[in-house]
Amino acid sequence: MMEPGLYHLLFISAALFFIGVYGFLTRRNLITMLMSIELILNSVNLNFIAFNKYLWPGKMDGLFFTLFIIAIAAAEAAVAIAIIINLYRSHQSIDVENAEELKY
Amino acid sequence: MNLLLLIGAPLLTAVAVLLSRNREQVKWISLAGSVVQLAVAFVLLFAYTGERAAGNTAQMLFEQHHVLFASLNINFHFGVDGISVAMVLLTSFVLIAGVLVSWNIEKMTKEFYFLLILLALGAYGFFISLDLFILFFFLEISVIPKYLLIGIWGSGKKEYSANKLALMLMGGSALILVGMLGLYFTAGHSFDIMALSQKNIPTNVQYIIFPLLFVGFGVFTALFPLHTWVPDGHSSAPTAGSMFLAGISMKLGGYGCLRVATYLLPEGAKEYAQIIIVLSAIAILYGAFATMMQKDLKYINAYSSVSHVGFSLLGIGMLTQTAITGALMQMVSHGLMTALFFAVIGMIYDRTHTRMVNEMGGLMKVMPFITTVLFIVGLCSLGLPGLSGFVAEMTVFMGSWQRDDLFHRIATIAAAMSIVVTAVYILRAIGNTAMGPLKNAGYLQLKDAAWNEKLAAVILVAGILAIGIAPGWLNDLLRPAAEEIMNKIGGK
Amino acid sequence: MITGSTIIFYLLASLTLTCGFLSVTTRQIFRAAIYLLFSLIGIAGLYFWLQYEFIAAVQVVVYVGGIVVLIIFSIFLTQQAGEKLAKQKPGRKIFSALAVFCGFALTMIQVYQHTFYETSETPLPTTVFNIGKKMMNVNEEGYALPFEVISMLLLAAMIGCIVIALRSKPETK
Amino acid sequence: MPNSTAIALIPLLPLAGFLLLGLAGRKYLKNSSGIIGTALLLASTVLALYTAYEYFFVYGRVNGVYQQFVPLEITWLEFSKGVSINISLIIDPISVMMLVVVTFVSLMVHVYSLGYMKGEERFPTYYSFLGLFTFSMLGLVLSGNIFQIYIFWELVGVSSFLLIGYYYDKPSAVAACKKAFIVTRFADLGFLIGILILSYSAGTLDFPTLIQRLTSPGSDEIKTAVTYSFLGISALSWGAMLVFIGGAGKSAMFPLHIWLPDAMEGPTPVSALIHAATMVVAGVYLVARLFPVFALTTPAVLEIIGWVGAVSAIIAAVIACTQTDIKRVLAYSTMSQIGYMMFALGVSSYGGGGESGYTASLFHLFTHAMFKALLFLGAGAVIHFVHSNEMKDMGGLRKYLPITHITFLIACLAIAGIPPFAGFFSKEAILLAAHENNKAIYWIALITSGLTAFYMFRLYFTIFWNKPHVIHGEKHGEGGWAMMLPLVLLAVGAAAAGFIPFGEFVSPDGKPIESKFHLGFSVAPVALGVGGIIAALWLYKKQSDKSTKLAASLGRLYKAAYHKFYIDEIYLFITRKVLFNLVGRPAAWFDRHVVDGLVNLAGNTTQAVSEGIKKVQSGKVQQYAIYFLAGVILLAVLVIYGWK
Amino acid sequence: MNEFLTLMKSELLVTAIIFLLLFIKIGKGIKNESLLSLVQALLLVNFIAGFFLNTTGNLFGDMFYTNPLIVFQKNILGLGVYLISLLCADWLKKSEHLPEFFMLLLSALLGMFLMISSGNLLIFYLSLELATIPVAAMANFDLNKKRSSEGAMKMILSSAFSSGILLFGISLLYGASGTISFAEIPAQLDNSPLQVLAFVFLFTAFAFKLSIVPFHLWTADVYEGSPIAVTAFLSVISKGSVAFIFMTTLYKVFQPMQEIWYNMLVMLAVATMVIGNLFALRQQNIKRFLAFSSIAQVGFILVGISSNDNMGITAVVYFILVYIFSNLAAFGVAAVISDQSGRENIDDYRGLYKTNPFLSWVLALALFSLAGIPPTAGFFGKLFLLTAGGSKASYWFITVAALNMVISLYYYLRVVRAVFMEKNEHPVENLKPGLPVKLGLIICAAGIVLIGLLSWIYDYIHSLS
Repeated sequence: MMEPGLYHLLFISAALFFIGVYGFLTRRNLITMLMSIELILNSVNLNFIAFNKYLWPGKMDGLFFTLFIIAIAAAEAAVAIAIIINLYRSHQSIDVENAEELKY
Repeated sequence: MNLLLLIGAPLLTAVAVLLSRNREQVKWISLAGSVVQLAVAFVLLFAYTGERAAGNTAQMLFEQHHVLFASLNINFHFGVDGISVAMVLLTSFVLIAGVLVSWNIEKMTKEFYFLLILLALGAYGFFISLDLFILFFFLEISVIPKYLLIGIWGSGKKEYSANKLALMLMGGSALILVGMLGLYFTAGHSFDIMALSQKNIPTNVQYIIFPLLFVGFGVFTALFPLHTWVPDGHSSAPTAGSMFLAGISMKLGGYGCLRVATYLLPEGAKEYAQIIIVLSAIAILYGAFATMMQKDLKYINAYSSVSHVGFSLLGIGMLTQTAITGALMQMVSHGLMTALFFAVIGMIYDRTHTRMVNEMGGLMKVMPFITTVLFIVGLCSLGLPGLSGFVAEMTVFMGSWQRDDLFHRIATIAAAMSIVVTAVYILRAIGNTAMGPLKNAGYLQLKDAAWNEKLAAVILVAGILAIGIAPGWLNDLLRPAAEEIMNKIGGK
Repeated sequence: MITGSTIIFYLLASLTLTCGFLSVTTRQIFRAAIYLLFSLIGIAGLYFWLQYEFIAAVQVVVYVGGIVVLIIFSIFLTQQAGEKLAKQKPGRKIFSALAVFCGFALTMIQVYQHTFYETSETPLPTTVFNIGKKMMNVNEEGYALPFEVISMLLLAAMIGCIVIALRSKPETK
Repeated sequence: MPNSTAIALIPLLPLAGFLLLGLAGRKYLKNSSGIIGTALLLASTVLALYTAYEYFFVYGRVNGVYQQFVPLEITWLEFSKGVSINISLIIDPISVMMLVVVTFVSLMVHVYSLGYMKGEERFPTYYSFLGLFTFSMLGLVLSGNIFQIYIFWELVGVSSFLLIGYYYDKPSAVAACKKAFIVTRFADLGFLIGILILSYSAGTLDFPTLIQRLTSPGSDEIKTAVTYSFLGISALSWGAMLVFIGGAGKSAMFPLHIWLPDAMEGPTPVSALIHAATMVVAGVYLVARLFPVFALTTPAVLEIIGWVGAVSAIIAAVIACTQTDIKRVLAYSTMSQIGYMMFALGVSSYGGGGESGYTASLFHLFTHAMFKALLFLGAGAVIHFVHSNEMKDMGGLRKYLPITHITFLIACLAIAGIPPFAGFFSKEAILLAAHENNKAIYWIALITSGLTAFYMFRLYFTIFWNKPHVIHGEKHGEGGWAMMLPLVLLAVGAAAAGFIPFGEFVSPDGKPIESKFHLGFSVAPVALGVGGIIAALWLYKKQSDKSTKLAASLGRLYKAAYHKFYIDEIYLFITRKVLFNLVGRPAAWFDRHVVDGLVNLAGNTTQAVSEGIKKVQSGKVQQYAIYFLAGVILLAVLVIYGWK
Repeated sequence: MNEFLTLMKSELLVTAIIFLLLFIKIGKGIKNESLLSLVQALLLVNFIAGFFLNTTGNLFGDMFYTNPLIVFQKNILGLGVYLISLLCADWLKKSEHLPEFFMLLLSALLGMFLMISSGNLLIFYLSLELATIPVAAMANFDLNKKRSSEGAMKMILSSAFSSGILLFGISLLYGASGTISFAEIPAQLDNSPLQVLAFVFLFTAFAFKLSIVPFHLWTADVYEGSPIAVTAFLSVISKGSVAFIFMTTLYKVFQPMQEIWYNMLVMLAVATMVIGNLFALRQQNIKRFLAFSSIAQVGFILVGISSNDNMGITAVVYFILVYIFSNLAAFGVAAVISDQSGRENIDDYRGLYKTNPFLSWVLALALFSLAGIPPTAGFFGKLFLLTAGGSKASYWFITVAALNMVISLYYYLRVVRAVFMEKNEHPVENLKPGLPVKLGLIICAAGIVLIGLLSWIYDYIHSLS
């Protein structure tokens, strides 16, 4: 085993990113899709922190980026959940496959 | 002579039409406006000939520059040579006749006249523009009024025809646009025709741009095989619409083929001349043969237009001064003739409510005036001396014959053969409608032309005769301009 | 040479990835939320491991304390806690997996082929003081503007949520 | 010097008549239009006679040679330097002679129509058309420019069309006028291309220059023209040949003659004017006008002309023997006589003593105008009387129509070539010329002359003798003075015109030629003529079945001749079956289904594609994301690996 | 401080309005009509204020950058919002959440302003989200309609997904270049594969926002589901703002990669025009129809962007100015009809001219302008885009674009045909839009007719760029 470093973190982050993407693509429940989004955002955060730590420690660009992403994630999640709940009220379902009235 | 008058007069008329209150006002304002435009056109003619007589040898007269988009070097650049003057005159003739024959339009009269005048505005602007961008602007202006005229006031499968027309014409202008931009960038950011004509555009670029421009304008002027909007469009359009369509719009294309494509890209023209000749010879003969089989009067004239306009393109493709003069004459002549033909067809249709040749017969008995005009226009179409068609076609033939290799000879002979086929279908049409026993006793009640129709017909017939009997003035107008073009191209 | 730090790293990494993976594959929605929680905690752990304590703290507070709770609430709200999640069509799964794999491979190849620029900057300690100072700075390298922007965003999001979630009378239509 | 105003007025007066009557006739001049038209033409005729007198006897001959004058020339349309259509008046022996013929016959017809067409509804229109025709014909003969001649050529064509279709509600008349126009138009196509070739070679359109350039053997024009050839025939020969085709069409030469018999659907005076005396000889005039070119530069074409004339002459004569419609008999006879004129030109040559054919041809043109117009007008009187064109409705009319009878007989004798009537002299001259130059044609001509006598007297006897006439309804006379006066005047012409010393005035180069006259030579044709008359007398004087028996014994030949050798059917086949069905219909079909189909196909394809790809927009947000991701990956791969 | 006020005047004004509304909402609240008039007045003030005190400068280090061109772009957007407030007045009056609606709308506008002015990736990302999340909430404002929620859901999820990819790209770029400042990035670009990959990720976020094929799929669904005012905002203002920043980013930040993005632009432009047109052909719902047509329009904008010079900037800004008038006029008419008769299908528009000539003419004018028919301004807009795109002299590219104009004409004419030519037994009754709506429509119509002919506008933009 190697000494953990930048590439390891990048691997984890990329893996997590694509796990999130996979979840987003395959999950039928809207809330679980939202959860996948959170995974995606977290992977990005990890990337930023890793780069900040290993490559560009002179400034804190990555760190701040991460900080703001976390805030945005919260806002986004809030709005998304509000919408999902509203959708649930009218559809009585939060299965994404059922929300396909708008098409073609 | 301020050329802006030619734009201002129709513009004012159009605005006045929009502001008028009732049908009568609309009609009289339109008529007055078109009379004014006719007057302006004549003033232009006399001013032009006067200048020329006074020894002004500039290629373009009455030039005007107004900066429009300075940063793109787009200007209102207007100016006329003999060709423009002739075309402007043609437009004003057709406009006034169109206004007159539409006198009894009941549906949405105001809109109808507004569009009609807008169409004329586009044509005037197109013919006097010396800036490609402005030229294109006016060309496009004239497309949508046609669409609406056909779609709203037309008959038969009007929506289909209107769509086809609009799309094909826009397709043509799309090609023009590309060609135009190509010119703009190769010649150092200029749309000015006069400036472009001074530039040396590399031959390989000409080879690319010329077909774009020529085919683009060719669509407007029914270049085979892109002519199929013509029969449908003409047959569905209301009378005045068909008159404008065939009388003016198709001329826009011919004018563009010459003034833009051929003049600016002589090497391209030489390269593709043979193809143009083949296509136009096909159009001439094929159009004539296809006409022979038509039963609807409007289709007859539509296909015959394809055939006749072929002469214009043939003349251009021949690239001799005489042939080009002939091509231009053919444009003017065909404009008047076909407008008149459609006017007559409209008059007949208004009365008999059919356009089918075999359902009519013996109309000479009930409407002598209309049938007389039908005879005149038919004879003009088949090239009877004394009428304009003859002069134009003969000039084309004489010009074409100056190319003395076998290819051009055969093309000329093929084109000349159409005069026989033309005789066949024209006589068939006239024979079956005007002559023969009266097919329908009900026709006995029909009235002959009303004053407005008579006036319209007389105006157009006057134009046809003016060219047919004394072609010299038109020749003097067009020939020097054609010579300028040939000087640029080089050759005979 | 295996140090404790390395072991911790790998433990955290495997926790994060495993939980993340389980979170997107389990068919029990509540479990999914819990797996997500652990995955996020794993990431927080990695931040700790990287000595970015402030971020780690924020991560725990906002994500674990905020978002995951929000999600769990919404799961309850939509009354699906006990049910198994509907199965996805296999075709969709295969395509997604394929696309995801390609994307992953592509990214990793690019990352590993890239030689990152070795910096010689002196690291700026990520103390709360430094962070706070920068956050409030309006000049060069200050983050006051983003801070304001995010506040507007949060305000807007709040308004939006209120309007949507508190719809007055659900008319039956 | 010629008086250009007077000469210009000759065609312009009828034109004025046309315009006046055409525009105002219907409403305001309903009854006086005939008088106005006739008066104008009378003035025209007087001017023409005056011009002829002045030309032939006062100023025309200089040093014993008749000169060519161009008193008026206006540039009408300039094509390029030196090549322009000039509207000009040319004065030389043939044009002056034609002026006289045209105005005189036209005047006769105008007068005659006053009686014949009386009470017609479109009386003013009729006179205006006559005016138009006369104008065009006069313009044609005065043309000093080959394109001018083409212009008037077309105009006479259209006036002929209008007059044939005068009874426009009769389907047969409509068909006939269309046919006449189209067939001649076809020939005109040849003429037009011929003009293009000749004018291109000569570099001018003016006759005098054109002829001068194309006949001087060493000229540049000839040299260049000769180098161009197509299918092994020189451009000039093609040009001359094509010009002749134009003439052949107008003059109803075989095989372009089919329109002429049908043209008889027009009013009879019109047939007399247009389809007997004037327009149909335009082809002869044209060849005569360009005679130096034919004779000096393209003798081969001239020989073809000769043969076409001869063949037309005999074929027409044979057909004429079998027809039962009197106007058709006369029409074929016209064709046959024009064939005479044509081959007379064909056997002639320019200078060197061989030019007698030329003179003879024009002489015959002159006399033929007289007697053929007379025949038609006489036939008109007969038709007017019995209201039918068919021979079977006639017979024994000599009692009822005495003046017509006598004048008709004179005309028949003239055309049969019985001395001392006009036809004898001109025909003798033609036969003599043929005898001198081409024996084969001579024999054909001789046989034709016998046939001519036979069918003319067949006509004569059937109309005026044969069975006694039964009068249906009220009895009316021969028609007033208006109809009789032209008959008498023309009869005088037909009887006396032969004594004019034609060779004095008309020859290819303007120098008078001596009229040769051999008494011995005349024996054969006159004998044949008399034989023909006797045969007709025997067969048709009394009502009998001899003629039917004879016809039966001739079998196929008779049938073929009766059906005009099926030439019409061949034409019908070519036009209907080949042109309409094999060219026109496919062209129309092709246009609607292939060309237009392609355009529609483009539209439909777009629609279909649009319909086909709608599934992409499935409404499923995850699917969208897959496309998104796939798009990103593809783009990245393309950018990283594709465009490096 | 003075500099701060002048440079950020648009942003500050908008923020002030937002807070004003917030206080009104928290306080007693006033009647919708008067509130609406107030907002309209304030927006007008905001628009007019945009013409004064335009200077160039940086704030907050290099995070905020502005210059006259950027101010002009902001003005265009401000004008668009003002027009929306006029055109949708009838619908807004009836809304229960009028203040909230405007607060969200203006937050989004604020986000766009900041986005256009952004000087580094962080502020860009934040303002992008600020411009997106409130709009997603607004999309759900037809609270009782299923479609509205569905649209909002699709929007928020898709945009979250897209911002995930964007962020991943930014993070890689950050790693590979070490900076997030727009000013510093170009120097660090060496076109290494990782940077290119990061750029592609970044690019697709723009593509998503601009609805470039194949990242466009959310567009139509969201447009159709949302209230018409939101659709109008999305299709005009939102697109316009992204187009501006997209162009700036490409020209300024990624100039070293221009070969790469030129190729991408060409390919995507063609795909976007073709697919947008093909989908628009068959649409029945007017909003969906306009959605696809706006996708096709974006294709043309890309043609202009591909030129990579001043001419391109001018053409794009000019086109968006024209586009705002044209598209808003179309949406305005659709809003009136949908609001007062509840009809949104093109077939319902048949015979409209008989009953509503004014609306019909405005609609026709708008559609002609969208199709690029003279004398409307759309003609000039399209033509300048193609001219800009033509400067690279790639004939086939321009030909494809020009031919796509023809296809687009087909479906625009379809609506015109329905309105003017076809017969309908139950046409839309005679509608009486309110005064603000009429005013809005007239402004739009005047804009459509005049902008093209008033050539100094173009020259003015050119002088700015």
